[in-house]
Amino acid sequence: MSNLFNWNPDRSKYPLMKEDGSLDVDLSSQKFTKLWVGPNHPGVTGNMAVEITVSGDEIVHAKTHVGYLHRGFEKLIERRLFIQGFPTCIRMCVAEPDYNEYLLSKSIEDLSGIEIPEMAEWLRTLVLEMARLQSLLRTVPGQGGTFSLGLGVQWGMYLRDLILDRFEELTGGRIYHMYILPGGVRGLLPDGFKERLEENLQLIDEFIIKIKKLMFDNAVFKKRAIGVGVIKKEWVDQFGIVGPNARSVGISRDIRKDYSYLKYQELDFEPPTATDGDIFARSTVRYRELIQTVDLIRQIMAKMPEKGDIKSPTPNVLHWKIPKGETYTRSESSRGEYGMYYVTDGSDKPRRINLRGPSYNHAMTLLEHMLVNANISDVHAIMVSLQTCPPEIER
Amino acid sequence: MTNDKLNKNQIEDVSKFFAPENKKKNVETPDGQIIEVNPLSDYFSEARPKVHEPNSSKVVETFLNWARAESLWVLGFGTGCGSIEIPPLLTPRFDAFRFGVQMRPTPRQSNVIIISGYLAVKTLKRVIRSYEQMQNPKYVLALGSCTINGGMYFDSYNTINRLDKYIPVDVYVAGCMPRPEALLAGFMKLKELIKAGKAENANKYVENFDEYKANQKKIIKDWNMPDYNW
Amino acid sequence: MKNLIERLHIKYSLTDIVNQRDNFVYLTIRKENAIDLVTYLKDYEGFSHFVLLSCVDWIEDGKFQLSYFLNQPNKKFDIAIRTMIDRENAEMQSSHHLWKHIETYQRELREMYGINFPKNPRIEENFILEGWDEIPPMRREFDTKRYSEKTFFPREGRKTYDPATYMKDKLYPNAPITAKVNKKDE
Amino acid sequence: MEIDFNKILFAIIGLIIVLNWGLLMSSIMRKIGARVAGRHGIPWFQPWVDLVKNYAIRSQITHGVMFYLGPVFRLSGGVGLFLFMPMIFGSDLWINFSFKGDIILILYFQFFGMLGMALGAGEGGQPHSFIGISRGLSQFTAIEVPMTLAVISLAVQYQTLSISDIVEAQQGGFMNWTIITNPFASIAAMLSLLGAFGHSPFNLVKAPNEIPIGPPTEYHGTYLGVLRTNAAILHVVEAVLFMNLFFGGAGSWLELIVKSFLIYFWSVFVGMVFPRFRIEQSVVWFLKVPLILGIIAIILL
Repeated sequence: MSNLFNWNPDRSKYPLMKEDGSLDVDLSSQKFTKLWVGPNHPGVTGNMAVEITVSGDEIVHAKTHVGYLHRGFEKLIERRLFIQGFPTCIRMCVAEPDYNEYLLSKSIEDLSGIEIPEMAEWLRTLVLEMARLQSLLRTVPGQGGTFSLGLGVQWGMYLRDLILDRFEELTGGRIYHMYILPGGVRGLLPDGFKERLEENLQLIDEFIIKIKKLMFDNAVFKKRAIGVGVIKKEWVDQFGIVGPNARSVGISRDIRKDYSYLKYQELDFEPPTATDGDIFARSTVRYRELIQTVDLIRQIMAKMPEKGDIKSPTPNVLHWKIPKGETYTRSESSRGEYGMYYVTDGSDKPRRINLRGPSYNHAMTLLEHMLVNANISDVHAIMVSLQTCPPEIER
Repeated sequence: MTNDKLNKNQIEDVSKFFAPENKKKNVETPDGQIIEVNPLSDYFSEARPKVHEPNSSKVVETFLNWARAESLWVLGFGTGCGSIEIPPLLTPRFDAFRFGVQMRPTPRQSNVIIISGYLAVKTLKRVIRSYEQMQNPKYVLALGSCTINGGMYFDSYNTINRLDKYIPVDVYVAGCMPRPEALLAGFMKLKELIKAGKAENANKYVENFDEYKANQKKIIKDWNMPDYNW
Repeated sequence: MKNLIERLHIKYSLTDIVNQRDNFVYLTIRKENAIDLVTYLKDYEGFSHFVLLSCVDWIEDGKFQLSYFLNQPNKKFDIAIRTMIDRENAEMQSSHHLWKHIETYQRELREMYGINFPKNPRIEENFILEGWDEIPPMRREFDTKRYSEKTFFPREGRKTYDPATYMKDKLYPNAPITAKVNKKDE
Repeated sequence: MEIDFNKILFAIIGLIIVLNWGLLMSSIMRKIGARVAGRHGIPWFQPWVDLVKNYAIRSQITHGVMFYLGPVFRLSGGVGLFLFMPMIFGSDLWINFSFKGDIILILYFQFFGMLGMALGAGEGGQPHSFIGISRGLSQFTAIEVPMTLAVISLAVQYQTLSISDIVEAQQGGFMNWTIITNPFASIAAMLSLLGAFGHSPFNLVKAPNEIPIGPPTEYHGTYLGVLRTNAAILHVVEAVLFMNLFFGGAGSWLELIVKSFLIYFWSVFVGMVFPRFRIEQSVVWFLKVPLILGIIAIILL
């Protein structure tokens, strides 16, 4: 009886590839349809496109197209002074720009040997965690949004706006902050900031309970998410999977834990993991990460000193020359390992920077691989569950 | 304006960029005849667009303009980093639905296209296609400094500097990035323009069609589509 | 890990070793041995996570520097392998068979620097740029500002200032232009 | 045959009332949805403005003759459904062209618009359209089965094929309503109603972020205006059909408005808190739960 309703026949013959890797699909045979998901499509994450070939509802081949957001940042920063790189650099990933500022400052500090004061480290940790919080408030309910559960998105976006308000109070900017600078940060917390942030965190606590009832206890959501878009454990190294996507198959990789930076070794946390590797596992990992981030922000606010020095002295930024060298710095963004390769040549401009975004692997090779055999309805859900962010692919 | 055919040589020049299914080919019909198929001219119209004059009756036109202003359907196409401020616009804090702003997923049904920030050349091609598929009257709302003069990407090799050289722009919203309030103010300004009957840029695009096309073709090197995407 | 580096040094005759941090080493190696070393590290030393493949343009020396970043997740150790290749007819042995995502990195380098990786599938496909007919844009000799001014209709009225002279004239007309470190509270 | 001009006049007036009530109802529903999400929501007159705006689009393109006829078929399906539906029980004027055996015709008209739309949208050439069409037709077939079973069950119960007679049999207090006297058939039909209205979890025909709005992707301007006009009429008339069959009909326009609102609200309420099924999950669901209920309803009689 159960086989009667099993509508997923054996599709092991896909992908229809020839020996040299080219596609063995004859579009004129009328058995296949070519579909473009994006760039002008309400479902895709950002401005990217997936070209899929479908047979019925099954995808036989997928190809990611990027480059719609290419601005040539790496080229632009090569012709700017170190300090001029900051306004340019933060626009590389719009979802959580603070990681870009942190990496750029950290690279410059690494190469020129500047130590930053303790208070600045605490403030940087706080800002990075707040950035993660606002990003998770968008993506955790966003997974429900891919299954047309728009209610959670509406609630989440409201709370995200509150966190952005706190950012505005602290830094003056709503999306782009430019708060972290080489040598430290730009300012102390305003009066009453902690209380106001705590009020918002309490609202988020309520939201965490509500979103569990709405999404994770929902029968239809489970039906759509469990067993769909599975990442296998052996893929993690093969495809360079990092962050929550790797943690959802039980491989605990977290830069905050493994290569502890800033003040993370003084905080008490354990990166959440799951075992199944499907969409449901990834969204539960993100959900537990949301709970953990709220907890981390509370810990930071409790342990942080009230006042202190926030900026180490730096040379005049307009005539700053850094000796020849290169460095690779990394941090854990909400999508995974976020690194920057920074090369200087002794002049007043960097020779080369290269951003290593997690989506570079997730959205290209991994997505192309995962979409084969998937149902056409799940394209968007898989894309969101990998949390792809096109600007960091093409920069 | 006449429906004169476009110069076919222009299309054939760039045929190396075509996808295999769009290239000229010979096809055998079921009864054994061999016919030549040129998908670009067979499946797509090559006619030029026409100017659509407003209704001759002033009263009717005023009423219709009011309806157009109160029902702005926005194409859901996030072209740049400004698109991160579109979701807040539709959620409790800002709630643009109050002003009749709604998102539509397809260009056919939309009236407004928001160019949310910088435009890479590759995206510009898609934007032109989307813009041309929208129906008259249509409005363009350009978001961010990068659409005005290139903003902070003034020296980038892959982003355009001035949007109004490629498609006519109704309202600019300055800032990098503009806050959702500024975007709402932009919508209000657009409404004013529509109600005053000044937002006739769809016709302006048709009147200066050749000039716009020349500018577009200057930077889009692989022009593998019809000149006007019906 | 010192042990490992010494073994590698003997086996592959590294030309340069730089310790950046205690868990991060840069190794410089000749072009012919680079992929061998990467393969060895992956297969025998547990460097299973490939982080980044990047390129630096040293136009003065006429060289491209390719950097392969490998990570050993268990011992939390990183090795960056640097190798120099010629700028003229730049070509490098492809390593797409080791990790799937190297294919993408190599496609990007092909487009942005014009480095060829023979045998990499889809190497000729457009990755980011579309219909690009200039020299590859990330090469140092490509002047992006001139290209932009030539192509994209710069809007008149934009005034650009050299920040140093502008700040001197407008804000601190009396201050001398010298780089100096502001020592605090001394 | 004698033409009854009075009846035609009242049918036209009824159509106008139904159209406006349908638009108002959709506006109220969207407002309720917005309030649940914490938003203010659209102005109440937004559906009318949208309609006027759509008819006022200056340029329109076509993809062929069927592309024109698709919305026309859809509208005639909706209007046809209205014309044979008795609106107010006990009134001579508001029963339109209802006749003995009209329930068979109404089941046919439910499907008619769908087929016309399929032909029209198919000619549009947009791949998302025909994916939406194939989803829509397969889901609608799955919906029709429990719906037909429920109707057959009713026909056996009341020994009639006329909607007016079914309504008449339910008069005299809510204990006589079909929902009390034949709960299995009613529940089966109410569940299939969820699919007919196309709110989530069964909105995979239009599936906003999978296949952007499905069949009407290519429709714009006047075409879309016609489709939206039809949607407003169809929603009310389908709610009225269910009201007539299971909730004792309406004695006045006020009763009709209240009851049809509640029936429509049922589907919106479910849609608010459930994500969307995939097409095969949806078909299987319809062939499991409502079908079994419908069979039970037949067996019990």
